[in-house]
Amino acid sequence: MSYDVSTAVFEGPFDLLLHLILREQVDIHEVSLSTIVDAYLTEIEKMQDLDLDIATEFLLIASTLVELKSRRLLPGKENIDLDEEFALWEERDLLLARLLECKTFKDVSLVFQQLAELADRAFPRTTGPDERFSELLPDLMEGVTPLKLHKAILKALAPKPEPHIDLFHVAPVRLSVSEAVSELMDSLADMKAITFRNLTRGHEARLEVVVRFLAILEIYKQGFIELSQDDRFGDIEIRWIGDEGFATANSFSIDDYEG
Amino acid sequence: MSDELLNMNDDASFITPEIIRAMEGILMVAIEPVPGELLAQLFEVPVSIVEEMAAQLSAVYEEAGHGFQLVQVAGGYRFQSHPVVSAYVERFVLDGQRARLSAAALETLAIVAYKQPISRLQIASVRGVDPDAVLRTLHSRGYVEQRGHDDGPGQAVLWGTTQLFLEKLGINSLGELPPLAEFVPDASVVEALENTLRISPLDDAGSAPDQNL
Amino acid sequence: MSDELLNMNDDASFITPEIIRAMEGILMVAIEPVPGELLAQLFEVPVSIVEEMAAQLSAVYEEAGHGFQLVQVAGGYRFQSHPVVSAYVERFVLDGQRARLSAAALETLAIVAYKQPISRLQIASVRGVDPDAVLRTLHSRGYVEQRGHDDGPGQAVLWGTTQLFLEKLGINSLGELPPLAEFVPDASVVEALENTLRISPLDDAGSAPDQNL
Repeated sequence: MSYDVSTAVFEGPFDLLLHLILREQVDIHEVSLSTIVDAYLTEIEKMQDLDLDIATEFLLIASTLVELKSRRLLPGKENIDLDEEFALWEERDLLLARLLECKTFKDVSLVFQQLAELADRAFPRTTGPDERFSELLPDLMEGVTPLKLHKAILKALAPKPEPHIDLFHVAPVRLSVSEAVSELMDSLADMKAITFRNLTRGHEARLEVVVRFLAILEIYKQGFIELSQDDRFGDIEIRWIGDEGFATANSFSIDDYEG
Repeated sequence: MSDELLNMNDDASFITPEIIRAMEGILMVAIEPVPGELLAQLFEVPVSIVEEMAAQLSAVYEEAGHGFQLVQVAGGYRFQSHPVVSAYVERFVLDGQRARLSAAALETLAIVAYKQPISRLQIASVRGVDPDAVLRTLHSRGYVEQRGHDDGPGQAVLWGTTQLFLEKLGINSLGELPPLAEFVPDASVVEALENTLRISPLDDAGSAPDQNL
Repeated sequence: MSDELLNMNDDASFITPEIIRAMEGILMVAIEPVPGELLAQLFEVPVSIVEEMAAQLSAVYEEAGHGFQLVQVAGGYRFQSHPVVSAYVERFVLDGQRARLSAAALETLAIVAYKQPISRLQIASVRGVDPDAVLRTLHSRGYVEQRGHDDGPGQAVLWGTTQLFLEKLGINSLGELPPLAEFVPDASVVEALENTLRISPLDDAGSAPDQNL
C-alpha cells in the first residue's frame, strides 16, 4: 500500500492511525507505540478546525493509545486492577478490530476506484430511437398542461425538508455537564469520599465518564470538593467539603464548556 | 480549406485505424447527428477524409450484415438501426417505453422549461438527484434538446425545451407559461441557479464545437 | 426454463443471422442497458441464447477492432465507446469529464456496497467519521438510495447501492465485486497493528524490545 506521507489528508482517526502504524511496516518489530502516540497527538494538534464530532473520535482513540503506552511503562503486573486490565484489553481489541475493518474497506475501495476509472473511459450510447420510430412512442406529455408544469416546478423549487436523522440511538445518554453536576452534587454530599473510578462504575459509555469527569472539575472549581491523586494514573480521590445542607441546592451557575 | 487539393493517395495517408475507431466511438455516443466538419476538426483532417471514412465504414457494416448502419442525415453522421430489423425495433420501442411521465420526469421537464438553458448538474442541484435517465427519455421523445455549452470549466451541455414541447402544451411560446415571479425559492436553490451560466452563443465562430450545429 | 436441457447444437439452431441483427438494431436505439430477459422475450428464445449472442457479437467487434463495444452492465446490454478511443470521445463529449469520487466517497461506497442495507451509524463505526456529507453527495449523484428503516429504536434510514452505481463501476451485478475476504489485511499488517498496540509490559518474555520507551 502506498501512503503519501507529505500530502495525505486524514479524514478520520483510523485513517491517521493506520497510516502512522503501517508507514513503519518495513520492520514491524521496530514499530514503537510511543512514536505512534506522539505522532498521533501531533497530528491532532495540527487539526485546528476539526469539527467536534470528529475531534471526539480522535481524542477517544488518542486516550486509548496513551493508556496503552502508559501501561507499557509500568514495571510489572502486581498492582494492576484486574477489571482495569480487562477493560484495557477490550478497548485494545476493539480498536484493533476497527482498524482492520477500516483497512479492509480502504483497500477494497481502491478496486472500486480502478473499476470506476476503467468504466469512465467508455461512454454509453443513450441516443434512443430515431424519428422513424417516433410515431410508435406513446405521447408522454398527454394531459400535461402549462398549469401542471407550473405546479411541478413549484414543487421542485420548494425547500426540501431537511432529512431528519434520529440521533436518539447514537448516544443513548445525553447527559449534559450541568445535569451531571446536579446529579453528582447530590451523591457526593451523601458519600463524603469516593474514588472517581468507583463514582463512574457502571457507566460504560466513555462519553458518560467524560461528562462526569468534567462535572467533577466543575464542582472542584466551585470549592465543594477536594481532589487528590497519589500515584500517576492512580485513583482520583474525591472528598466532599461543602455544606451539609447543600445536597439539594444544586443550582449554582456552571461555566459553559466551549471546548 | 485545402482538402480540394488533395488527391486520393494523400487522402489515404490520413486514414489511420486509430481515427476510424475514434469516429466509430464518437458516433456511438453522440445523441445528435455529428457534422462532418466537427469530426474533421477533432481529428485534424480535411472534411473529405471524414466523408471517405464514413463511406468506408458504411460499406463495411453493410457487407458484414450488421443490424445497424452508419448514415448521413441532415446535420451529420449517425448510427441507426438497419431497416431490415425495423419490425423488431418497433416491438422493442413499443414494449420498453412507459406511457406516462413520472412525477420526477415532470419536475425535470418543468425545471428545463422555466430555467433553460440549464445543465444537467444544475438540474441535479435543484432536484437533489441526478436527472440523467430522465433527460435521456425526455430527449428521446423530442421534448428537450441540447442548447450549446456552458462557458465554465467542463463546458457542460445545456438543455432547453423544443418546439414539439410547446405544441404538446398547446402554447405558442414559453412566455405563456404561468409566471414564477412571486415565488421565492430557498437559498440553496438560488445558489444552485446563480452558479450559472454564461452561454456561449452557438453562432460564435471558434467557440466550442457543438453537436447541434 | 428449459435452456439447461439444450445442448450446443440446439442452441446454435436458435441463433439466426436475423435475431443477431435484430439485437444489434435494438441496442442501437436503447437509451439504457437492455435486460437479457427483455430481448429473450422479444426474440422468443431462452435467455441463454441472448447471452450467447451477446458474447459472440462482443467478440466479433473486438476482433474487428471497432471503436465501440457491446457490454453487459447494470443488468443489461448496451453499446458503448471503446476505452481505447476515450481521448477522442472525451474531447467530443465536452462534459465528458465525469465527476471523480473522492477517497472518502469510494470508501463509503465500498462499505455500503458490501454491507447493504446499512445505516449511517454503522458506516460511521467502520470509518471512524460521520459519513453524513459523503452520503448526501452519493445520494444526489444517484449512487446510493434509501432502503427502508432499521427495525431497532430510532429506526435509522438504511442505505443501499443503485443500478447507476453498477454502471459507474461498469459491472453487471454486485456479485461481480471481488469477495471482501480477499481484502482482509494480511498477516504482516495484523502483526504490525498488534505489535504496536500490545499491552504487555516490555519485560514480558518473547516480545521485542522497544527502545523508545
